Amino acid sequence: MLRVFLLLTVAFIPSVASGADGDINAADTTWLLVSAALVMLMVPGLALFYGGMVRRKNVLSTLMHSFIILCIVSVLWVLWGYSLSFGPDFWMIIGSLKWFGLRGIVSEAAPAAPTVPHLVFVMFQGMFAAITPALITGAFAERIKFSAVVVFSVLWVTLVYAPVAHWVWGGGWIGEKVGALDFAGGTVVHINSAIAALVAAIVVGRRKGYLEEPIVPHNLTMTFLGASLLWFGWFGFNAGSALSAGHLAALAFTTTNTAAASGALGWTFIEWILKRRPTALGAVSGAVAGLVAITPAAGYVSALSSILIGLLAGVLCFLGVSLKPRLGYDDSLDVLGIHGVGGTWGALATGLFASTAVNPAGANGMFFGNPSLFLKQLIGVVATIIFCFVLSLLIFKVIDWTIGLRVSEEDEIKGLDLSQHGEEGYSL
Amino acid sequence: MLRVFLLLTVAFIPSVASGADGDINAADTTWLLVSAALVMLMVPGLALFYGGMVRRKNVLSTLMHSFIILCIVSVLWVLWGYSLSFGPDFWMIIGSLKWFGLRGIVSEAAPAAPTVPHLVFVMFQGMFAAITPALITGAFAERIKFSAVVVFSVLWVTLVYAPVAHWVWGGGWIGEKVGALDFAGGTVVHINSAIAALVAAIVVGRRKGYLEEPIVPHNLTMTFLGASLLWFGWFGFNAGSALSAGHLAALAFTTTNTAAASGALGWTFIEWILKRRPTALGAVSGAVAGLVAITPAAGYVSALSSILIGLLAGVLCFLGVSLKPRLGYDDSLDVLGIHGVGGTWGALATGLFASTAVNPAGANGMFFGNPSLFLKQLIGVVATIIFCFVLSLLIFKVIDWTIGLRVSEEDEIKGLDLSQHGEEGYSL
Amino acid sequence: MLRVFLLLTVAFIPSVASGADGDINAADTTWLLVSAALVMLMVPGLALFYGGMVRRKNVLSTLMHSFIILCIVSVLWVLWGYSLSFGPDFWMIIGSLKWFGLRGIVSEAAPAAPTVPHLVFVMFQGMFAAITPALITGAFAERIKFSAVVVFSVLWVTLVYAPVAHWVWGGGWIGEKVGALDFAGGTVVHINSAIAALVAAIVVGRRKGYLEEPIVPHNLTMTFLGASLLWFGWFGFNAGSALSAGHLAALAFTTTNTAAASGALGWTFIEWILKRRPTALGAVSGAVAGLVAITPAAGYVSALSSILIGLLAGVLCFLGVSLKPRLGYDDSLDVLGIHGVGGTWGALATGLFASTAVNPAGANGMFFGNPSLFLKQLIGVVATIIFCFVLSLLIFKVIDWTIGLRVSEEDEIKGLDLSQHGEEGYSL
Amino acid sequence: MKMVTAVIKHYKLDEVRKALTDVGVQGMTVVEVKGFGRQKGHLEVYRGVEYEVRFLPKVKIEVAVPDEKVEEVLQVIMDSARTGEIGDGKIFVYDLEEVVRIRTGERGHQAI
Amino acid sequence: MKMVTAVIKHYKLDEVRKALTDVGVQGMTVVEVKGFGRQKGHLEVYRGVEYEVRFLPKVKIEVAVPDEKVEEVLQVIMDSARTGEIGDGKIFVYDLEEVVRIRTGERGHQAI
Amino acid sequence: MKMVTAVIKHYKLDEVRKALTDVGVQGMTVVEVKGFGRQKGHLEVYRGVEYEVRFLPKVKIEVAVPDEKVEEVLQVIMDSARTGEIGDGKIFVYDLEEVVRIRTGERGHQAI
Ligand SMILES: Nc1ncnc2c1ncn2[C@@H]1O[C@H](COP(=O)(O)OP(=O)(O)O)[C@@H](O)[C@H]1O
Ligand SMILES: Nc1ncnc2c1ncn2[C@@H]1O[C@H](COP(=O)(O)OP(=O)(O)O)[C@@H](O)[C@H]1O
Ligand SMILES: Nc1ncnc2c1ncn2[C@@H]1O[C@H](COP(=O)(O)OP(=O)(O)O)[C@@H](O)[C@H]1O
Repeated sequence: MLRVFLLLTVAFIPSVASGADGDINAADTTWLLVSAALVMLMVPGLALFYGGMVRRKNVLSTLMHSFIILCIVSVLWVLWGYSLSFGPDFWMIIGSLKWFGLRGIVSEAAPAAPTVPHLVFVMFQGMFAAITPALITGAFAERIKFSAVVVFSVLWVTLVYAPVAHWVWGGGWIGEKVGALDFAGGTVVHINSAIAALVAAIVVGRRKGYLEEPIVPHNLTMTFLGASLLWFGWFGFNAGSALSAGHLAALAFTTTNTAAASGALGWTFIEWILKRRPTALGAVSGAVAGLVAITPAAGYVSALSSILIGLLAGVLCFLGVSLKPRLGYDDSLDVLGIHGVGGTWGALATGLFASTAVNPAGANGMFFGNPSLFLKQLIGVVATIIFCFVLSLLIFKVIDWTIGLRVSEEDEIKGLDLSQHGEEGYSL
Repeated sequence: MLRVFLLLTVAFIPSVASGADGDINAADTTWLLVSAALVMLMVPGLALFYGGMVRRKNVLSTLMHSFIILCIVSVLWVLWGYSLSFGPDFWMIIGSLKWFGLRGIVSEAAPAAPTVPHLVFVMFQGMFAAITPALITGAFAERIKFSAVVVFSVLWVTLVYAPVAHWVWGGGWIGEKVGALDFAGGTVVHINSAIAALVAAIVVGRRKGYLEEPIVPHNLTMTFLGASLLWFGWFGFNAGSALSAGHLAALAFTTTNTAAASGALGWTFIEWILKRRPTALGAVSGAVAGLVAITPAAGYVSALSSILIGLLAGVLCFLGVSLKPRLGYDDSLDVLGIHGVGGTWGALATGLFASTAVNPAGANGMFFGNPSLFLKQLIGVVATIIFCFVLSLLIFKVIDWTIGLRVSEEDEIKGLDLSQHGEEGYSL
Repeated sequence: MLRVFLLLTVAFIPSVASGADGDINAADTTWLLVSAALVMLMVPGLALFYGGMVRRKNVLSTLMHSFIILCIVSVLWVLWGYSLSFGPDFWMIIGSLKWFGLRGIVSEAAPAAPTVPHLVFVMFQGMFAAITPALITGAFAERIKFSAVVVFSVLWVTLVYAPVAHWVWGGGWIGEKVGALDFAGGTVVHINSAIAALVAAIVVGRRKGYLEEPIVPHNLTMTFLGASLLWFGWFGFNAGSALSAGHLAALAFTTTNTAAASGALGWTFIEWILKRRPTALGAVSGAVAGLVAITPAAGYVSALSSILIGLLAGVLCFLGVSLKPRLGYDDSLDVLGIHGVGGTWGALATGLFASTAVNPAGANGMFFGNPSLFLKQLIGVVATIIFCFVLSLLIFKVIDWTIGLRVSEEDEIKGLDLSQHGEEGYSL
Repeated sequence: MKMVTAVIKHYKLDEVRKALTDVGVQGMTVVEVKGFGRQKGHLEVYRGVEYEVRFLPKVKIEVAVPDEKVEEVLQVIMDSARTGEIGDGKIFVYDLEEVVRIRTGERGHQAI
Repeated sequence: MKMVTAVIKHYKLDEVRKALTDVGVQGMTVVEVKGFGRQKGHLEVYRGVEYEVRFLPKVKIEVAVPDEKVEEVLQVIMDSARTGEIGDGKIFVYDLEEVVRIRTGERGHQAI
Repeated sequence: MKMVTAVIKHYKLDEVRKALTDVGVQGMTVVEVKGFGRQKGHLEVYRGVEYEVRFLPKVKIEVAVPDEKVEEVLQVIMDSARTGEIGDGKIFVYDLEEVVRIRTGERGHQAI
């Protein structure tokens, strides 16, 4: 085993200094290194955002879901994930395994980001691959087996994330043929994860006691901290997606911050009006909704448009989430209500508000005289939904039939922290 | 409405690629993007710093104060805040509304920072505008109406922050005529917020039970985390204020870190001596005091001077805070004791320790043979204090007469989390 | 006193603009500024990582240990620490005091990093000097006098850290003569701190009740947050150690992330197998183990090698930690088990997996046909162990004989928060 | 008057409260407790070391009732708190000498 | 001897403690509890869904007193804990068969 | 049957539990409480202001025992919880009218 591994290692080794650094722009490299680090921080940010919303007895298991996914995907991405997503294209459907183990990724510029080292681009994209399945964990929190999460994340990133990322960004059909715009992952990250979350919620079933007894967040200060780290990290997510440090990154930074703020205000005010009290959980959820919605649009719309996109994201996601108790399933932490609603609104909003006057490399949206973009956006959204739904259903069903998805009722009552991890979050 | 908005959107849209990137330095841009993100993180950092110091029943409301202000100011800044502060000057008193909605802020360099995109400068400055009113919330924590905080932040940023920022940095009389030095906002941010805090504490009145029953911090680990994030973010605040990544940023980074450390040591040792026990709350408060004091001086003084500035900041703020119970008002979280005392000391210390040998673009202070700088600093401080006091008084009084500032006694006893937000922080 | 200080200040002042910025690369400067900030954040990250693992009654004291060390070392570094470590060399053993107070560090490039301002390098290195003694505090948590921590940190950084840093990086014998590779501080930071921790654990003695009653972590969510901040900050620690933003930084970033992930997986799986339950504390401990192990290797090995280094680090550290109860001493938070085992494994692994095909400026390891590197690594490790053991023993013994290391039994039972700081962490 | 107290499982609290309300109980007081009994605890593992945790989280409810209602309340608690597994808990009944409603100063039965 | 226990509002604790100390009470024990009674709870809203929280945070104090002091202590608690609003709480009095001071082994009145 | 309750120091809990188990006690219930008594509190300092904290963290254990075991249990608690310093705590004994095991419905001695 070790021999084989070492042989592989020798064969694949990239050399950091063999290429002249000529093409590399150190400033763009710095910005993308920082952005990759910021997106990595979003994963624990998400873990805390989710962790505060569950009951005390499940806090560690919820933190673990995101954390172990970060770990698994980080390794898997180096092995085959990056190559499948961004490797040399096959029929606009999937990348080849040529870059398995990052083989051949020597000291060269990234094909997709010619001013930065290839490895930086690999890492930046790897963080996106990690956070997407982590988002899904909100749907099955408080009742899933830890082993099922491990298996799910390997299968889902390989079979769902990698193809969709390839279609949109890696030279595949949505980006190249359809021409839909997705600046930083509205489709790939948010809609994709929301659909898988819906499937998960249906297949796994409701939490015991759902809608019968109060299931309230155990620590909203943790959720607040998580949301703040998400906002902070999202600057890397969106402005980093400019792949260079210039006017485009500046625009994406501006729209990101403005939409996050507007999203929080939208949710706060609609909740104040309809429920008489503006909640802190609402405000931070609204900020996340705004961030989700601006993601596909960040580099294509003006600051003023981002206010509108954010405000509406806050309102729409509030309504989406409020609807949940009337639908049958238990999407515990509202992945569909926030990432599904917000992501879809954002993808469509890009088709409305995008403007070549803002970014000539983009396209005009419906409000700027080009309804066709809206249609393209719709195609991208629908294709992702269908593909993701079918594949995710398959994956969750297979796991359920084999190792099982759900813990026993006794373990659910005891809490996942004790039953799955033999630990308790607090001993205050 | 939508029509009008869209027309506005079309009219105002900036184009990210229309200008040649020629003047833009990607490295400076990266540094300022990072700095803007770091300053944004200071707002949740501050929220946690404050949130840990209140009682459990008010933790969410305290977090919400800073958070909603970040959201409100982020939007307001894009609409009219930036233009008022940095737009084309009227009589050295206020900016015009020419850049309302960031109209006309196309892909050009920032006038005040010619090597970075204008939008990056807008965002960097916007974060300063957000954190300043957030600082004030420490004065009225645990008894203010949420609606009052919302109204206050809109009025105060428009009527107090924008003019003062214009005077000092935007081409106004303090910066241009008086020639006072304020590297990163000692006057604009700290003295300004402290005076408004004093006004708020007086107008709102004491918390029920203040000085009669123990009102102790409910979670100092949260305060510790908040202070740590503040220290981290302050690198962006101060070293980012160099507006480029070179020797000046390096100096500001060095003095910032050194003064923070010295401030903590100053407070720790004076407390150890006078109160027999060095507290963790004291250490982190001292670090913040050091950071406040170095803010106006960061790019003008040597590392050795920053030790002295920091140490004294720690000692002076400890004394300031210890005095509070003898004064009549209840500035709950010591905004005046830390930002007022520390900010004033820092502004004056700049007049003492500044040296053109360190930064030729600065000036010499009194200790380097130029007492006139000290005088200029004093003028800047006094002008800010008077203006801010009067305007803030007006704003708080108007709010009190109209929608009311303070919650009912029953709501105060119940806690703001339940009464204002219908939530509880923890259900452990 | 003030006079003298001011004279010093005048004499030593660096000027930020006197030198032409010609040699300085703004992008590298940005990257190193960011990296320094990231490493600074590791210290509170570590504080939280440790703080969550102690009992509630000692949480503030544990946070304070790391925090006060950050403050003390930040000042000490500016005064004499940097000069001793990196100042003009004496006999390859120690730096001179020429740069005392950063005197003479004018606006020039750093000798050791010619593309960035000297002050940035000073700050970056200063953060390493701060985190190293902070790591040690895990060994004596829950029973040490606060005054002892203060004295220890001053002595240890001066007498142990500064020489070893000089030997490895500052022009001393290990780096220059032996030619051992240590990319980002495996020896200087991790082995060094682990040995001092072992000494501390032995000299201070076991916690009351150790192995007799359960001593369980009081807040693992805090430990989770701390570990996440450590991972995030480690990008600055390792990729920043490239001292420029190019292919080498990209490689170090990649191996760092991959090894952290692999370390977590290694610990998780071995624990799952041997103890039937994978714990959250285990996963984050494994990530830290992976980060420790990759530290010396980060810029010298391939991504695939980093998977193996990380996986084994997770497994080895789990075994190391599990062994502890059978050894006599009480290294409370497993500094030796993680930084000692992981650091030694990393230093040796560098001697195995390093490859000039990856980094021509490095060397080939044993697996690439050069067993001599392994020997050099071993010499570096052993020399550090011996020196650190002897000096640390001396330091701890002297403190014990003079002011005393350990609190009274009564104070230990009451908890250090109350007895040393007169505070409580929570009043929930 | 009697004070009926019962140590029960956490997730049964809501059911018990509802059942008691249904038979006319208008007030109760709840305390978080840790119980030690026949029900075995669980293992926790920290850094490879196993700890047996014997004390399990439970809730204790306290209900003051007039003498004539004691049997009914006992029955209701038994029915609503029972799962049939070890660790269902115990009921303890004390004599109450006096009850006072602080607001009104009422005493005895009126005060319950 | 009697054990006087009272469920009162949180922010009244300090006042009650002072009042009791004034009449010579030298010790008491305090427990955080949740109360359910005539006082209505409050609504909490999480992600648009409303929950009625019926259990309100209260504190319970326990004071062991000699028989002859019971009435005085009842009066003091009533006076210091009353706000006149619903939810002021209740006092429950139990008979105490024995009191032991662990440190000295003293029993009965001496031990209180 | 009697209910023996004892307010003791936190770090004595494990010792007391073991000692009680040794004399055949099979169950107990533990509550976190704050105690106020002869043992003086401590000073806490926040931002330069000192607060005297009079309430100290303690644990209360509750053990139901048959009448004939009361003396033995008292002795065991006294021995295992004593440090000889002020603040060691107190034991209070109540009469128990009834005990019910919820799972089986057993009553009285069988239920303990
Ligand atoms: N002798 C006792 N005194 C006080 N509390 C007891 C006693 N025995 C049991 N308990 C309480 O009752 C709970 C349930 O008891 P346990 O023996 O686990 O199961 P069961 O209810 O089936 O007998 C315990 O957790 C403990 O809180
Ligand atoms: N029957 C009861 N048994 C035990 N505790 C009770 C009972 N009734 C009330 N309580 C306690 O007394 C508190 C106050 O009672 P409540 O009915 O709200 O107001 P009031 O004191 O005005 O009657 C409750 O929160 C509860 O803790
Ligand atoms: N009269 C009392 N009623 C209820 N609890 C009491 C009473 N007196 C003391 N206690 C409890 O006993 C604990 C120990 O009492 P204290 O007077 O401090 O020491 P000692 O046990 O040496 O008498 C107190 O913290 C308190 O919880």
